[in-house]
Amino acid sequence: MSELDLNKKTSEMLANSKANVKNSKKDFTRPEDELREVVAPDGSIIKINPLYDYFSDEKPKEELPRGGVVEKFLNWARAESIWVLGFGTGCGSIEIPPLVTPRFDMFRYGVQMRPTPRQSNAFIISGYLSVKTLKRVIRTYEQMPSPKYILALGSCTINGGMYYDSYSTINRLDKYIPVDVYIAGCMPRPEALLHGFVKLKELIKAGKAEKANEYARNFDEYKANQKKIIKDWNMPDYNW
Amino acid sequence: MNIYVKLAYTLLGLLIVINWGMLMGATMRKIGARMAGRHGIPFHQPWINLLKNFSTRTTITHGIMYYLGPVFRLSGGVGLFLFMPMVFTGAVDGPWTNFSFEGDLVLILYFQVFGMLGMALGAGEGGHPYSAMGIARGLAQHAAVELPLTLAIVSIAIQYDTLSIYKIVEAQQGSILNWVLFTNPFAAAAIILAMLGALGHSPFNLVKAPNEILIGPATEYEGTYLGFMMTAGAVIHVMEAVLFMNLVFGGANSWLELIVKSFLIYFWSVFVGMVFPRFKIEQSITWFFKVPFVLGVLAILMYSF
Amino acid sequence: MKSFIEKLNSKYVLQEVVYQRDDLVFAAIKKENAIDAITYLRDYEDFTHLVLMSCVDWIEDGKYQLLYLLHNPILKNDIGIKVYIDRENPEMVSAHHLWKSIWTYQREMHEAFGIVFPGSPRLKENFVVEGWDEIPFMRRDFDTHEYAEKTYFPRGNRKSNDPAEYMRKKLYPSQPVTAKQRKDDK
Amino acid sequence: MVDPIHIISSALGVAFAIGIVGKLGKNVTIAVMLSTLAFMAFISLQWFMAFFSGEQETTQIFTAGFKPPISINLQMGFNEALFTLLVNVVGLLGGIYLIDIFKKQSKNVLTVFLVLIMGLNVIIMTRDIFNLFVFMEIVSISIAGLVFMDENLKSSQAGLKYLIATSVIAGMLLIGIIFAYYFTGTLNIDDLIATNLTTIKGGGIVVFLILISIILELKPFPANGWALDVYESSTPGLGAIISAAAATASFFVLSKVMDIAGQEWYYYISLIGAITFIGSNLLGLKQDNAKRLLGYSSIGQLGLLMIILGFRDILGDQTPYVIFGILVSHYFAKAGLFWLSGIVKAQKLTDWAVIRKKPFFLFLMGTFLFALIGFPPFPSFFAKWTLVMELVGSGNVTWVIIVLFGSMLEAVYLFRWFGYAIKGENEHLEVFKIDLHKMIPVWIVALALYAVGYFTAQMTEVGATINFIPLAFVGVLLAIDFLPVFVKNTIAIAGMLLHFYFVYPDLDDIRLLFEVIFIIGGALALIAGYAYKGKRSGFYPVAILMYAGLTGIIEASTTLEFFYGWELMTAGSYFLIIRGKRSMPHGLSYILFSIGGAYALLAGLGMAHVGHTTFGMDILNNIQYLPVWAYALIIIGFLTKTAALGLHIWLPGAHGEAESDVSPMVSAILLKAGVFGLVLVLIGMGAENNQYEMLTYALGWLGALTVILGSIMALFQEDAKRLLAYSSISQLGYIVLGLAVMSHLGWLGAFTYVINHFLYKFILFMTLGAVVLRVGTHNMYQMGGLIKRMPIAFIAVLISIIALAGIPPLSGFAGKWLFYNALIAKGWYFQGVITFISSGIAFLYLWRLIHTVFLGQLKDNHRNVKDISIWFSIPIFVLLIGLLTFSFKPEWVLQPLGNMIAEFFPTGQLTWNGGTAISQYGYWSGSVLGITIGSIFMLILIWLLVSTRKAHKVKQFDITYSGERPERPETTHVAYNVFEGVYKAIWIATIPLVETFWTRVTNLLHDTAGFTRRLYSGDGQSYMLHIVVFIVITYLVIIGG
Repeated sequence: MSELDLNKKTSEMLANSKANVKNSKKDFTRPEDELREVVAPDGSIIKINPLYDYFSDEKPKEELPRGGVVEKFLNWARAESIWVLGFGTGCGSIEIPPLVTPRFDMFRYGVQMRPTPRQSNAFIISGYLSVKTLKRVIRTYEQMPSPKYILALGSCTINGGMYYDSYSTINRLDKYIPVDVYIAGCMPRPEALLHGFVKLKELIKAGKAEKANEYARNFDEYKANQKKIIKDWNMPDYNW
Repeated sequence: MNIYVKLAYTLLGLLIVINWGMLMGATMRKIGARMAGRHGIPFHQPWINLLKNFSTRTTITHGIMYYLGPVFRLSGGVGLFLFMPMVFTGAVDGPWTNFSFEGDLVLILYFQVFGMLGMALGAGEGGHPYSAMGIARGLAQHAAVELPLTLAIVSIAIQYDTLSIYKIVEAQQGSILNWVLFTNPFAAAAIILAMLGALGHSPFNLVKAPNEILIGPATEYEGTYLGFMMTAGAVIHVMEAVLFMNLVFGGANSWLELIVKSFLIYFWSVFVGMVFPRFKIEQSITWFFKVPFVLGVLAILMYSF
Repeated sequence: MKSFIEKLNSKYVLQEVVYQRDDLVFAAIKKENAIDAITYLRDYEDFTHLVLMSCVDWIEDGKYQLLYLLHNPILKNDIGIKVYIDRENPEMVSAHHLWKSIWTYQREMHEAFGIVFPGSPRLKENFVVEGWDEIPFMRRDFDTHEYAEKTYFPRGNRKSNDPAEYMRKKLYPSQPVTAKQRKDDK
Repeated sequence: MVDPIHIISSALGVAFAIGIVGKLGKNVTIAVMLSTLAFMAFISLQWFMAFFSGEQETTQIFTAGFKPPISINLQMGFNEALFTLLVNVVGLLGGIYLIDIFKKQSKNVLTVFLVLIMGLNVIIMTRDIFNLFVFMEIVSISIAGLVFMDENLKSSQAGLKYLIATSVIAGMLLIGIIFAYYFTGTLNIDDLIATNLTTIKGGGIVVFLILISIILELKPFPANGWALDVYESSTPGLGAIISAAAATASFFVLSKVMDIAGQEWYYYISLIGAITFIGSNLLGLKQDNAKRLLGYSSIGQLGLLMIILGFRDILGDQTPYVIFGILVSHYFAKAGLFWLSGIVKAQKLTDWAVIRKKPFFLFLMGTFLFALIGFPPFPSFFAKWTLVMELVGSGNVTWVIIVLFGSMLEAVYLFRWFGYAIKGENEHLEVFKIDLHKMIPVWIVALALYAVGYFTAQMTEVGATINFIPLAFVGVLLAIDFLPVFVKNTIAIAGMLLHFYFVYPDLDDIRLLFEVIFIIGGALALIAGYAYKGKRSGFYPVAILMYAGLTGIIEASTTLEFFYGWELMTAGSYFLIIRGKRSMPHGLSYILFSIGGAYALLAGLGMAHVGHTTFGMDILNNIQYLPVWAYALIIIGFLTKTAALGLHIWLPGAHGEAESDVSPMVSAILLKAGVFGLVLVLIGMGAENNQYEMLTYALGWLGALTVILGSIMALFQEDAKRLLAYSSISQLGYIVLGLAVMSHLGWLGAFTYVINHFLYKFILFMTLGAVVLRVGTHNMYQMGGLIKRMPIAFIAVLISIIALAGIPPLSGFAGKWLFYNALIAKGWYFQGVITFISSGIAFLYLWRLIHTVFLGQLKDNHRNVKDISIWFSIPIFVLLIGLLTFSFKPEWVLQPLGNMIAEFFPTGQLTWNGGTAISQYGYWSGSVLGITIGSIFMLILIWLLVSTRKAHKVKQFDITYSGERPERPETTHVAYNVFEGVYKAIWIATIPLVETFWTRVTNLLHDTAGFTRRLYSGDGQSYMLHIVVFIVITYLVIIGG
């Protein structure tokens, strides 16, 4: 990228964040996100834009399944090896630990926990989701490699549940990220969660769990919804 | 032996080792699950995992060293296999001795680091702080493990007056009482303890330290890269076990013997890991400075006079 | 306790003294004297521990009521100091120099009610919500339902049921409701 | 030929005439006086030339036409001619120097000055003891008078104390003379000698009185406070006269009168000399005033001369040579330094930093200091060499220790002073003014030092022109220092290559190997110099000086030539090291350890020489006198250069703080000089000699401990270059251990290490130096992620750390493999284990180096840095190619090396089958390893590249951060104190015992000096008391005891 392009890009970014600010009443730029200058070893001054410089800002592309027997075989493998990200977002996460106990034992279904999103392909949104957590969820979700699946655990993720009138929790998860499987209840028991996994496996094997592509396809729409409620948006549009 | 025939044997051996490594990993997890009263994963789970990892659709790269990390790791594993005589058939140039220079111990010990180096550099380029922490711990522990291990290996080298694994295995043939385990018990004890650290199970699993520093060096690796690393991990686990088998437990006369012995060796570390919680790095290092170190010194003193 | 309160009253004018329990007293002090009194209680009367600080929105009176609950670990008794401040222009003298833990309480007050504590460290940082641009959300004139409807894509046709009634109807639809049950429900 | 009496007559005449001439004006008077001094100098020179050519015989001049004892007779012989020449020259130059003071003062001062010089001439020439006394009084009074010339309280006090002290001394002398006349009836010295006073009853006391007063004139320690105050407070011009002329004359008097006493006195004179030498140099440590420091140094040098005088029977024919060398160096250097101190006008040592503002003066100061300490090519170097050779030869090892210890102390304070001058803070100091008349004398003495040095060298084997060609090249580079870097660099490289071209056909294999490392490696290192802009003033002369020394030790055919090269190299490398920004303390510790090592080497070579008539290098093969000790001393000398454990503390700072392209020179190249020395010695010791088994065993353990502690220390460094420096210590430990094994495999391993260490440490230091130039910091935690900006540097570092860690298939593995085979064959198991562990630790610190600098997070201010300079890349890549070739075809190098070593260790050779090396324990092939690992690597790489061809390239913060985002690269980069856990486990190994030991030693010396200094209270009474006590004690020891 030439320097001219870079400057243009930077000014666009700034204009965007300014536009955000114009819509709301406050300026949410944190001090650490403001433009800053550092002195290079040779004495020249380097301008740093912390919102742009450190991140790749490309948008996701659809990676369509190739279809055929190979895809079916691979889908079987994906279904039999579901690696769940260990990220409890709300009260429902208390239902996840029992799954590793002898009573429920999710390992026999090929489900296991993984500590890093880079190596997981399933993400459980467990219970209510506050706006603050949503931001982290979006980041984490986008960092997972495709194909990736979301299980929404509990009523709150469907319609807000008992928090439907809270100022800080969202009502409908699928407006912000695509959901493959809903597990209703408040709280659903671990059995219900296991059932959710089985359902997810069916979907994957049937080739219907392509929500990651849906996210890429309707990316702008999802982003608009996300940005509507996350007013201090201080990350790139897509987190690689 | 014809080089092509040898190549064919080597490839076959590699295939066996990779698959045995994965099966062994699955079995260990199964055993762990049964100890906890669970069913645990199916035996074929590692292959599925591998397949799934190779079939991710999107992938990222942090740069050239990020690429080279898994490459170093896997070639380190495969190289370790190539330089190790696997099955003792009574001939120096036998079918399962690979390209091993009769299994030069110095070569093996130094080549172990090759894979680690790749891991270290690749994880470093990933830029994740936990990767670097994991690497720092891993290398430090490796250096600590080498203390009793080297003492014991030098003792064995004095005992048989050779640095060739092939000759060490040859000398242990005949009877079970010819094993280093019985002829040089101190060295064997030191190696058996050092093995725990080398195989990296709890309490010495602070390299990956799952959920403490995410997953250590591999934190940023996904998909195909991870698949490569898992393959390499399978090979390296078997090769570590085979190294100790050759050194202490009389080597193997057939693949079956190799499988049984390496399984038991590997099981030993899993068995200990089931009972003990994770060490901190300084605890881990000082642990090797205590009993294993003394055993190693005794082993050398026993044979140097 | 009583004698102590009288002693305190002679020093600072106490209002609305309520003897809640043997070891718990609430009293209101004027805004100007409050921090002075709290400092005195901490340094001379062994009320060294800040149990909590909270705020109540008396929208009808046009006041916020701040409560500093202090604990005396030697005599094992508590005193709650209430301070009334103006709701339109909420500002209170900061007590951050007395306890570090009060920093967080004051941050919370600031975010949830918009009360300003001049000089309190990290006061303007986010506490529980990020990027909030409405009026402070714990004020009683902030309609959280309306805000949620406006913001979070509510699902229409929402119906609320009394859980006990609903389950009874669902599980035992034929069984009539008895008088005792009706009384219990009340 | 002018009669020497005219020296006196002209001086006296003019001195009286000044009263009249003075009316013609000051300038004329001064001119007359100076021309008189010139005339006097001319007479002496004329006589000196005549004596030197051997045509002239000693003549006696009888005043008043009578023969003694009736008249006073003067003698003019070779010695007298030389000493009067020295006195008159310094008188003339000092006169020129003092012109501005003379102009301010009354004309009587001129008279006094002239009388002073005349008096010195007389006390040199006279053979009459009473005449001697008279003129000594005249000299004392005129000195006191000149001291009073400086009209301040301090100098007046000093002059008074001086006057009182000298009168007391003169009184003693007079009593002695009276008794002497009473006993013998003659005042003629020759007659007195002939009388053999000591045999006469009561004669002993006479001799004692005469000698003690003359010795007291030489200001023995501690009865010398009166003289020191004069040095400190008088004007520098006068200090030069006192130190150079008066002391020289007094010394001559002692040598003349000593014959009266007979041989039993010689020992006591040496003893007094030794006490003075050690004592005053010890006190010199505590001085912070330049002139007083010079005073202590002067007195110390006189002490050394007294030692030599006491040994003149043992030294025999060599006595004049030794005395001449030391005296002349001292004379020129001390005069020059006093004069310099007058020009620079800095009292405190730290203020001498101002001299740096005029670099030429720094050069002068360096010349004088190096001449004082005894570096080649100055006369004192050759004199000290001869002195040590002769002393050891006669079995006086204790005296050698005394001489070397005192010299060591002197070096400490002189180099500390020099360090202040080179590196001290000088922003706040004003530049000094230069007067032409003050410059001329300094110039002349500096030139004279070089000339006399060359002249002295002609009397030894070093005199051969070949040893001076590199030095001449240094001179040329010094002369063209004003040219830009490009030109000088080209000339320097061309000179070195040319030298190599001429030299290499004559060298045997070992020497050729080291010559290639030194000279070709040095030329490669110089290529990086093209990256520098401007003049780079002073770099090329010193760099070439170091290389001159290095090639000198290679080409040396005698031990003297070897030592000559060794000292040149030390001096050159000291100047190179001290060029770094913060390298002053490290430069000091480097030069002190080097000098200490050089003295050990000197003593060892002296012991080696015993029983041999020549100085050929082959005397090392057959040491007859205490061979174990001699070898041990020589080895210690070399170990200071290889930075073995205990002697290593100079290295990290010196290498770490040196300039970017100097670090590879001093690490990859310079350290090999010590290795070369060790190789020579160990060859000399022979493979099958059981006598030295203990020595090699100790050496082996020393090497092993150096290996492990070097790497542990490297683990905890935050500074990239210090890390590499500690790594060098560790690597040199391997080499020492390998050599100590004394077997074919061990030596092959050691030589492999020599080549390897040269290759990869050169690359690493060069690359890191270039990186440091770009990023402006040494601290690793301030770098990071540079792989994105500096791929070339990264590749270089990656390959060389793989080699350094000994990971197959690169060449480090070859060294390790040979090494363990050798150690196990030798039965050194624990050493083997230690070195193995250390290579594990090496991998730790190397990973840290590459990770914290090149991987991880790129820092904001390094976003736009460029890759390393092309001029740095050229040598790096040349050597990288070398490294890879050596890795994949080790047999190309190892086979010839093996053949070479087989000459000394014929058994246990490594056998070769094509590319496969076979030892008794196993076999291995570099090319097969390379092909195997390379092909697997490429296969897997291609597979991965194909399968991830669509990978998305992300940026530095696109990492999984537990749902958050990193805030800054600094807080995301794991770099500071990475091995904290390891430290908690092995902190016990990092206690700096060695450093503590050396600190304690220096503190002890300093405390002793500080305690002794209380003697010098500053008041005249206590100084008189010192004199009395000194006399009493000496009397009790010599006569009463």
